[in-house]
Amino acid sequence: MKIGDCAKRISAQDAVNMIQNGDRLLVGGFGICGTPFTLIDVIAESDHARELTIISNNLGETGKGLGKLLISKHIKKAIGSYFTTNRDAVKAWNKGELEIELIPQGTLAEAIRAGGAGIAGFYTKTGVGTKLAEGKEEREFDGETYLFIRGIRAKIALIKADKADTMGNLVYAKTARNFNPMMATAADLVIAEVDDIVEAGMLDPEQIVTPHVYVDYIVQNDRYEKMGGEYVERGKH
Amino acid sequence: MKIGDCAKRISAQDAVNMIQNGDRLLVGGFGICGTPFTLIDVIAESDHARELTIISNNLGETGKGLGKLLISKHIKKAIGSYFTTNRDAVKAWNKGELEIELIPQGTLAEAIRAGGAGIAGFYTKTGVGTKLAEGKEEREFDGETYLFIRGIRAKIALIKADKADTMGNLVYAKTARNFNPMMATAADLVIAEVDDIVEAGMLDPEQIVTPHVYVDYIVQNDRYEKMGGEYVERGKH
Amino acid sequence: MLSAANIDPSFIKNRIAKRVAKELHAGSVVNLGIGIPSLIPNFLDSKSQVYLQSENGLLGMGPTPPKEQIDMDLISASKQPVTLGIGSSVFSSADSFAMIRGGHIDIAVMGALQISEKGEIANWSVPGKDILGVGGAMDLVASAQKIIIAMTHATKDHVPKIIQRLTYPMSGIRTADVIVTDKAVFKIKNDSFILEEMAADSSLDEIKRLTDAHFTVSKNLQTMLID
Amino acid sequence: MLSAANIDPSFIKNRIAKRVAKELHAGSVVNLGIGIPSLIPNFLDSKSQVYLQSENGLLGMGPTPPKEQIDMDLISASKQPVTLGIGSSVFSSADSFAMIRGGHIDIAVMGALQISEKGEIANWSVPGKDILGVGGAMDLVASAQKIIIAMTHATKDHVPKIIQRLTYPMSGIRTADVIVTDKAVFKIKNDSFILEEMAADSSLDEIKRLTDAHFTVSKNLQTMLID
Repeated sequence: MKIGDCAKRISAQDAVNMIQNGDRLLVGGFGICGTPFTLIDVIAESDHARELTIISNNLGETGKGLGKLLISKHIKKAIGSYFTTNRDAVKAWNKGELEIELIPQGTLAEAIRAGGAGIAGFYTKTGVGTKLAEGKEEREFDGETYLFIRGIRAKIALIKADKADTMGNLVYAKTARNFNPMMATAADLVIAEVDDIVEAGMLDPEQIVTPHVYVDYIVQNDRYEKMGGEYVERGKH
Repeated sequence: MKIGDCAKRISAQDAVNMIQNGDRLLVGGFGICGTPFTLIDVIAESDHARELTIISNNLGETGKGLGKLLISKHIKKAIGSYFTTNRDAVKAWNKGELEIELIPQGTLAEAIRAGGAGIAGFYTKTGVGTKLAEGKEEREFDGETYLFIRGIRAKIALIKADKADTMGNLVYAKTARNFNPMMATAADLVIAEVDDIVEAGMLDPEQIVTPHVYVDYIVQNDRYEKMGGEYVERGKH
Repeated sequence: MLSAANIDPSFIKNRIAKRVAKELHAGSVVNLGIGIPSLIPNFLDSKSQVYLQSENGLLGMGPTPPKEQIDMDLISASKQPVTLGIGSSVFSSADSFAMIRGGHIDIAVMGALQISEKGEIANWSVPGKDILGVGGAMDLVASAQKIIIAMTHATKDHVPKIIQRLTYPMSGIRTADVIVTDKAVFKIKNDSFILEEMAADSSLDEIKRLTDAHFTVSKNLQTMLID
Repeated sequence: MLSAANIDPSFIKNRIAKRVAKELHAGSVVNLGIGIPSLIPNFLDSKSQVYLQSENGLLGMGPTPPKEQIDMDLISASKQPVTLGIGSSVFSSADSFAMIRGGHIDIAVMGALQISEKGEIANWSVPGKDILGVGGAMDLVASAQKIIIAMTHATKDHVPKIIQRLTYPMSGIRTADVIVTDKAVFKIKNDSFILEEMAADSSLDEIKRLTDAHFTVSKNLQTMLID
């Protein structure tokens, strides 16, 4: 299959058009590492996809990545592990403009994996005895207390990979992998933003992290390029 | 670190000496694909490690891999998903010489992953309404019934990888990966049999499947070599 | 016309496999069980874009290799040597069943010992015999998006396998969607069996005789396409 | 002798980091939290064989790269650019926390806002302030084999941080094993605090004044090694 014939490839605009007001989205990334920058920018420019619930470890950084959607007021609720360092998130929360649900990072990662793996829920020791355990079912196993956590799924996942092949197999760049592989499994519709698309057969079967079955659409990251190790907007450097 | 200086490397005999009568072992492999042949052969020849409980998808094949430990009468109980095709297992079971606990293959894989990942237990739809659900807790989520499954751990795991580096990082060969990566996480003592040992730094960080933290000892598979695509005993061909 | 008694078993099995192959549309991710389902790849065009998942940790299973290319580190769930198709990937058993359990397999094709008239599946154990193997059958029954049963219509002794109530242990509460036998194709909708196709060498009388279950005949009953 | 008031904050932080570094034995797998713990790599010999795990998906974190080698696809959990040490591996957040939750991290070094005299840890939230971040703190508290707390002995306003009962929200029911401050090293055994080392520029009186908790003084009380 030639790269031009990649049936899963669509434009960022076509991808964002699939998002509707009030949707629940999984968005990959740790801070802004492994973030679908182009897709986020197109959401920020759109008006049909507001009141979003975003499940992501952070809301990017202040003014970057998902941070842009705070400024553009697209986010109603954020579910994740760490929002303190994004001062726009703190401000929006203080003004009552943003709901926040805090989940320990490992519990978040495992809950998304469970959501994609047909696991209704699981028991973890993380968080026992803390404020984040309030309202959660506790259960003892072998003399230790565990919390029950439900799997997490969303309607749409926006993830970021380094490369896709034309079938939709994905590989990631170093720690930009983070939450992306689990999110690829846990949504009804999965859109992968990638820096490069290669022909099917070019990726080593042993190195593929996300098999193509998980990926519905591929979007080329055409607004950002890596310069000096950082993603910068094309034409803005 | 030079290969000769690999601190984790021990002989198969020294590895097997760590196993005690009545121990509970995780053993990698699907049939005889991805099986620690050398370690199993040394157990078969030993007399201090009988009455074993073996957790493995199968008991190898008749007379091969774990099948040898049936002939040498080292196994008291087998926990796995499919024993029908090993006629020695069927015979031993009929004679009351072998206990068998049957677990659906996916539930087995997930339970071992849970055991290694600090997950006390999880809910799966697999097996609901069947004989294998008898005695298991049922619970409804979103109108569907799930079974509760506890995580599985063992004292020792014997796994098979293709290559180790001198630190103990592992990569696997194609479908010989199967249960090995999860088993590497779910035992107090993990012994990895490998075909090759390479210097640390030779394996791509993105391609390592089992990080060294999981591996206590490395044993070179020195009794078998691959000939015509199959593992055959050295000197017996 | 051939009478059933004269048809050799491999002819029957291949007929079933051939008919099931037509149900596998381009782009679908399919898990094939042991037995008759394992014959299906022989009837898939190499350009069919049907992606075969093998539960031991492989997506994109290619055909059986020639003898000199056999690598027993690369096998199917039936433990037969296979190859890596273009765009294939390998992964652990945990990741493989995460894929299955998570509902990412479009179609599972499996054999069966019995099917109830509601579509309940018995395909792992025979009462009174040893219960020593289940494999991935229950995971696939519980979680594949669509289940196609590929089996002979009756036993060698002409005992119906499609029956009112299962007498063998069932494999899960999920029911089958399509049943393909050497005599007929049934679809199951809202817990009821509908005869959609009939083999040219069979008859409604024969199918009724060999089926101990209620079924309706589709208004659009077709001749089973087997070539 | 320097008085505490004259010591600049980075000197204090480095002292703590330096002392903690001595607790990290060869072969151990260590997760370092943000703040003071992140200074520890500066005091580890490159041949120390201490393997740094970063919860965003990296084992074998190497030092900060020179500016021209920075790759923001390779960062620590503190979101700082790092490098890949020899024998390092990268993995997903789920695999990273499977490693943490499964008890495969030998030592977690973390900062704290308060430690109770039983060793309970408060290090994620301040009452009355926004509860908007927890990160991986609770996972590490729940599951690391050994927990070392690296923190200043008291707040900037000389308010004790080691106190009888936590007033800040706790991070888990697991307690700390070792507390390293700029004044002292405590070990916690059977729910009781033991003063093991005291800084040369401190005194038992000062430590008692700045510690609002019961502790015993070890018979082998040593001078804290901070060369």
